[in-house]
Amino acid sequence: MLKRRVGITTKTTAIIVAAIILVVAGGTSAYYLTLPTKPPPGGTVKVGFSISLTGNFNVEGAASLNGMKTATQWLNSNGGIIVNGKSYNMTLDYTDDASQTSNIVPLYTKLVQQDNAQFLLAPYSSGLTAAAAPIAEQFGTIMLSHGGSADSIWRQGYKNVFEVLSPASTYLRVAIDWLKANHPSDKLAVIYAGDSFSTTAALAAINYSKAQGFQVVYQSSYPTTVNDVTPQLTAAKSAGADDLLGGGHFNDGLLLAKQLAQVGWTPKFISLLVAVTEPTFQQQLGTAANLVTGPSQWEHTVAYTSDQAKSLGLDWFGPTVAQFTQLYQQVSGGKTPTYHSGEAAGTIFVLAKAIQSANSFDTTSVKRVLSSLNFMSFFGQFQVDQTGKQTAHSMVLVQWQNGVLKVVYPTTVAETQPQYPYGA
Amino acid sequence: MPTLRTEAVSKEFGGVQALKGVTISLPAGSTLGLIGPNGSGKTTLLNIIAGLEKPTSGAVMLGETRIDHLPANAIVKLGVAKTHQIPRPFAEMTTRENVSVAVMYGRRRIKDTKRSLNEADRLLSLLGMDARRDLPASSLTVQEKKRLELARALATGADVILLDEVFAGLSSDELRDSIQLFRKIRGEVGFSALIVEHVMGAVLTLAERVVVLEEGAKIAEGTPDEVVHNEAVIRAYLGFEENDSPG
Amino acid sequence: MVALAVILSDLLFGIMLGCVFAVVAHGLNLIWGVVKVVNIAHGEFIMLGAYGAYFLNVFGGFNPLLSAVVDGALGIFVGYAFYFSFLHRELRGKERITLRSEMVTLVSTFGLSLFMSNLAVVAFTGDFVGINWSPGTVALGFLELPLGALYVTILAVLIISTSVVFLDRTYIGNAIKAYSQDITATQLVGANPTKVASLATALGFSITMAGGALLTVWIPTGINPYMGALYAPISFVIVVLGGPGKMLGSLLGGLTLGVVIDVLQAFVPVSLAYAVAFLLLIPVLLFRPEGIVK
Amino acid sequence: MRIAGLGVTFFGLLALMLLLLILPFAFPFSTSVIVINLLFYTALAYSINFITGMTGYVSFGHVVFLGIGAYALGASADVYGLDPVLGVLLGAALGLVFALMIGLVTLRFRGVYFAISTVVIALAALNIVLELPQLGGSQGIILNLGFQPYSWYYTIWGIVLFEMLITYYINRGKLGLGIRAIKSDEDAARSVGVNVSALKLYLFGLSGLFAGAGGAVFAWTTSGVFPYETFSLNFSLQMLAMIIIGGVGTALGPILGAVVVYLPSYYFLTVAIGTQLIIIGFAVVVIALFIPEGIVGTLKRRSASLRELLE
Repeated sequence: MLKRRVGITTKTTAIIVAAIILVVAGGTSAYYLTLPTKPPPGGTVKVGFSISLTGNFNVEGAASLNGMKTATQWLNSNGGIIVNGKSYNMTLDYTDDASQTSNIVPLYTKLVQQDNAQFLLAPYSSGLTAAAAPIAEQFGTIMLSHGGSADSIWRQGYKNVFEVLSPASTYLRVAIDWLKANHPSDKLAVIYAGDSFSTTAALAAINYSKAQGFQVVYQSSYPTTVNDVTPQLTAAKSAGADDLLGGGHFNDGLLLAKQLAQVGWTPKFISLLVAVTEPTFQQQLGTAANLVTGPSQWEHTVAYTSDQAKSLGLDWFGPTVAQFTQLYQQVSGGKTPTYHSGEAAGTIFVLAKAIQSANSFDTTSVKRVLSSLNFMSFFGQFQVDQTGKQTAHSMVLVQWQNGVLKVVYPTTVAETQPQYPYGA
Repeated sequence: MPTLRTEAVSKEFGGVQALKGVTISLPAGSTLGLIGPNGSGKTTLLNIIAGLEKPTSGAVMLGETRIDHLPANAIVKLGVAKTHQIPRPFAEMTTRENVSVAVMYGRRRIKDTKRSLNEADRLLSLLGMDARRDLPASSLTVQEKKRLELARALATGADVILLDEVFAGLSSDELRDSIQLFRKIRGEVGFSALIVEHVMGAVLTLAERVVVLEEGAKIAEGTPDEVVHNEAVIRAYLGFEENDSPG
Repeated sequence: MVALAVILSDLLFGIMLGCVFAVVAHGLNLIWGVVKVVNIAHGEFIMLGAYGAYFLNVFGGFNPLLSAVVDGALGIFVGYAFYFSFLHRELRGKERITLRSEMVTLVSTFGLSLFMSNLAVVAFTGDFVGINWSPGTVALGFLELPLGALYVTILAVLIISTSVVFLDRTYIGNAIKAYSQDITATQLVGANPTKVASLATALGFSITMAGGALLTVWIPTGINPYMGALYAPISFVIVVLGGPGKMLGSLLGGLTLGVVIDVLQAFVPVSLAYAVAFLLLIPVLLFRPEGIVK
Repeated sequence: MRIAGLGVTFFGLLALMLLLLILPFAFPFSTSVIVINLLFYTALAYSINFITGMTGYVSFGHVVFLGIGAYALGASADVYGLDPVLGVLLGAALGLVFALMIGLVTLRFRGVYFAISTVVIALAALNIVLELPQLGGSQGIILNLGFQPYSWYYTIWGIVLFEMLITYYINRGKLGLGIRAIKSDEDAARSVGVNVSALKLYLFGLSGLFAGAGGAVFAWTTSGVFPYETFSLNFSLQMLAMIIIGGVGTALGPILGAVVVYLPSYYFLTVAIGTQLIIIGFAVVVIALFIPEGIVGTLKRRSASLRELLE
């Protein structure tokens, strides 16, 4: 109806014009979007990755990026990577990924195809790492993970993906080990945030503690959107729990510690994921933070040294902890490195060490080296199993003691003894 | 063309008895007037017949079919259509599109767009609205919108049409024209009509029989002449005038 | 087997949580009930109130109860600004709110919510922050109840009952009530509809932002740019449960939600307790569309 | 008027889709994968357009269907090793089934009440999935279906093409007229015989179907399903923003909206600025308050000749 006669020629012309415009616009934008950047100048090795600078993981992402920048800067100003007697500088090629999995495929494809990145680092978090892994696999590019610790990534049979940090499932082991040695009859409550990482860590802790003969009298998770755990704490208290394990990310640890006071429960021992290592944890909690413990991948106070490496018969690579911490403060504008910074920086050194040991940039050679590499850096020991999963890096247990964060376990790297009970 | 009947229809709104066992009958091809003061339950009864509300008790029959449990659109498909007291055109659509919705979705189920638009045009010219057909319905005057309501009701192919105050608010000249138009349409498109008004003028002229409601109950029924001389009716309307002074 | 003590304590905590929810939802209730539009960005104004309390604490040493007063005063200005930039165009000269105006407000405040929460990330960073204020606990038999939350509970009841008295007993309150029933009736009682509607909006925002400040007592660490994403839906459910415009409905809806969430947790995982609480809305809308209050 | 024949825009869109057909062969993968994402968002925009664009029922919780589709593919590929293309079909089917079930209840609510009921359903869905160990609970499902740009591309291309054709089909005929009547005045539509409830359910079902299919593609391309990310209300908000900016209810609006929302967002990532959602939010406010018909709707209203072209 109302087909106001548009002359057939007008119509055809319009279609042709529209089609031409579309082709030109599409072609131009495709040309610009796919324009390969200059090939890397001789003497550098290009490492590509995306990092969460906005969205959910922006805090962790920013800390990780600073760690990588620090590591790269140290590497480049201390002789670079030596291959065939020639020194190569490392350059970082990165973009934001807004913490969204949907951005990962285009960004990593671009890193490989357009930017010609020779090596890849995984994005932060397990979900984003899982999305990036098939691209590393497809293009045969090595990808090192610094912030994706879900064990199931390493069950997928990827040949090019290696893990530098400890898997999530091992986080709370160090606390349970200490309890086993000192207070084996304590009853445990495990309360944890319902996100992927925290759940993996907490469920593994529950299994491990049961295997160690502990009684877990209460366990419960809660959605991360919820900011109230009083019902769980009350239930754990009335179930007769002595010790509290669990938490999640920074906010969760803080929440648990704060609401303990609200429900009037004083556990004897508290070990919380992630949050405890942040200086703001102590600032916000004050005395309530005293004697709270937590696992850490790494701390700037941890005592990994070249002597220790030597005593284990391992190579040492990279800066000392003090050197790293100092340079990090310069790079980040005065911040103290968190373990996110540590693991990201550690990843850079693993890559550099592997290339140097392989004496080649060839993926196959570097991959072969990575599979058998066993060395120590300021971040600790590195060794992976045949699936690419980290096995040698051990967690440490830290505790706030009178306003200072101390590494308390295992004894080899501990600064001091843990204090027990909490609230004493 | 079946007879439309309500059988002892009652309706309660949160404790208020809006209709108390009202029984009316609209034989095929006839015109029934339904009058009563404001709040007497006329519109409620109309809404119940049209399926917009469900009766608390009682039944609505179309021939041998009970229709009071059916949704409004199903009742339209059985041939009963209603105009709205306050016109509700589809404001973003043209007048002709408004009518063709009714053509396509009404009883006749004409699927072809061209045929439905032709039918819409035919009805609009019957109502003297040719010049308005490509205007958006929102731009019509109130009287034109009322005609559009009627056009849509006719377009559904209904043989029972429920007219809710279509003659209200007209000047005496306009009223005369409207009554003429109505008769003309009746001549071309046969249908039975239930005319609801609270002013009596048009109803008394057009209806063969009149039912009077007061406070939800039927107080009188008969020819227009009988009704205007009924004592109860006079009392109801006098009381109404004292309280409410109609315009 | 769940211990009775746990259930009892969950019940008490649920009541306190319910009062916190109620005060957070009350501002939305007022605007929804009177002006008949829904502010999808409600959660972002709660967030604004919470950050207000946070900064007042950091820079002025205020505790959240004091900050609630300051936030409430600020909320008046924010509310007027909101009314004249978002609602006035739609409401001016209207006799009743059309579905179209309702939808325009829905969509524009949806945009506002995106805008505000993401601007907040830039302004405040995405870090979770909290206010370090803890007045201690009070022993109640075998239970210990947090004093801070008790104060908030009392304040919540006070704010809501004050608004009931205000609407019932004052001239301007009556004008607001008249507006909520029939816009033209406002003129009959001699009040300017725009003045009445903008005042109601301003009061609603004042309560919302004060509620945001009070909320920080309950969630000691949860101030962050995206916090509205939880408290806005909770507020919507509460207002629908209680019935928009029924002032005591906020309290009743809030208590229902708080008690359901906390007591259910004694039996099912927390996530499911929240799921049940959210889905409560559906049967209420189906069978009691006017809310659970008569 | 809209009962008109197929216009220039229809053939333009068709030409565009045909051109896109050869794109993966003409450009490197790095281009295809951007277009895959763009088409993914386009598919979401068309999907929500069926219900929100056409009837005015604002489905704030639309992400629930995306989540259902994503989990359909994730679980079926993870547990039964189902081919991902079948997973997409399964996602579409489950999206449809859930949309019909949810719609049967929620489509009774009007205006704001509908919008809010969809939000609470989406939130409840997330909270329920967190407690379903069969779906990986809070840990989600990690998949390894490989890097399959061609399969991804043509699957999502096919979904978008379907959506465009169905949108045109609906807008052109009797259905479109009835739906416009519903959007304009639901009760009046009922009183001229439009089977309002059935039509709304039909549209909601369609939109659930395509959102489910889109969600399945999302799980496929990102090699995993994670509850918080999959059920993130941000997806609902992005879909809504796209059709509001592009123009609700039209056939051209959703793709236009997807292009102007997605491409800048992607571009902003590579220059590392976190402002895209602020700008989108601002644009939605301005459009809702001043040009509620969006880009396409406004152009149509402003100019009769454009109106003809944009049909």
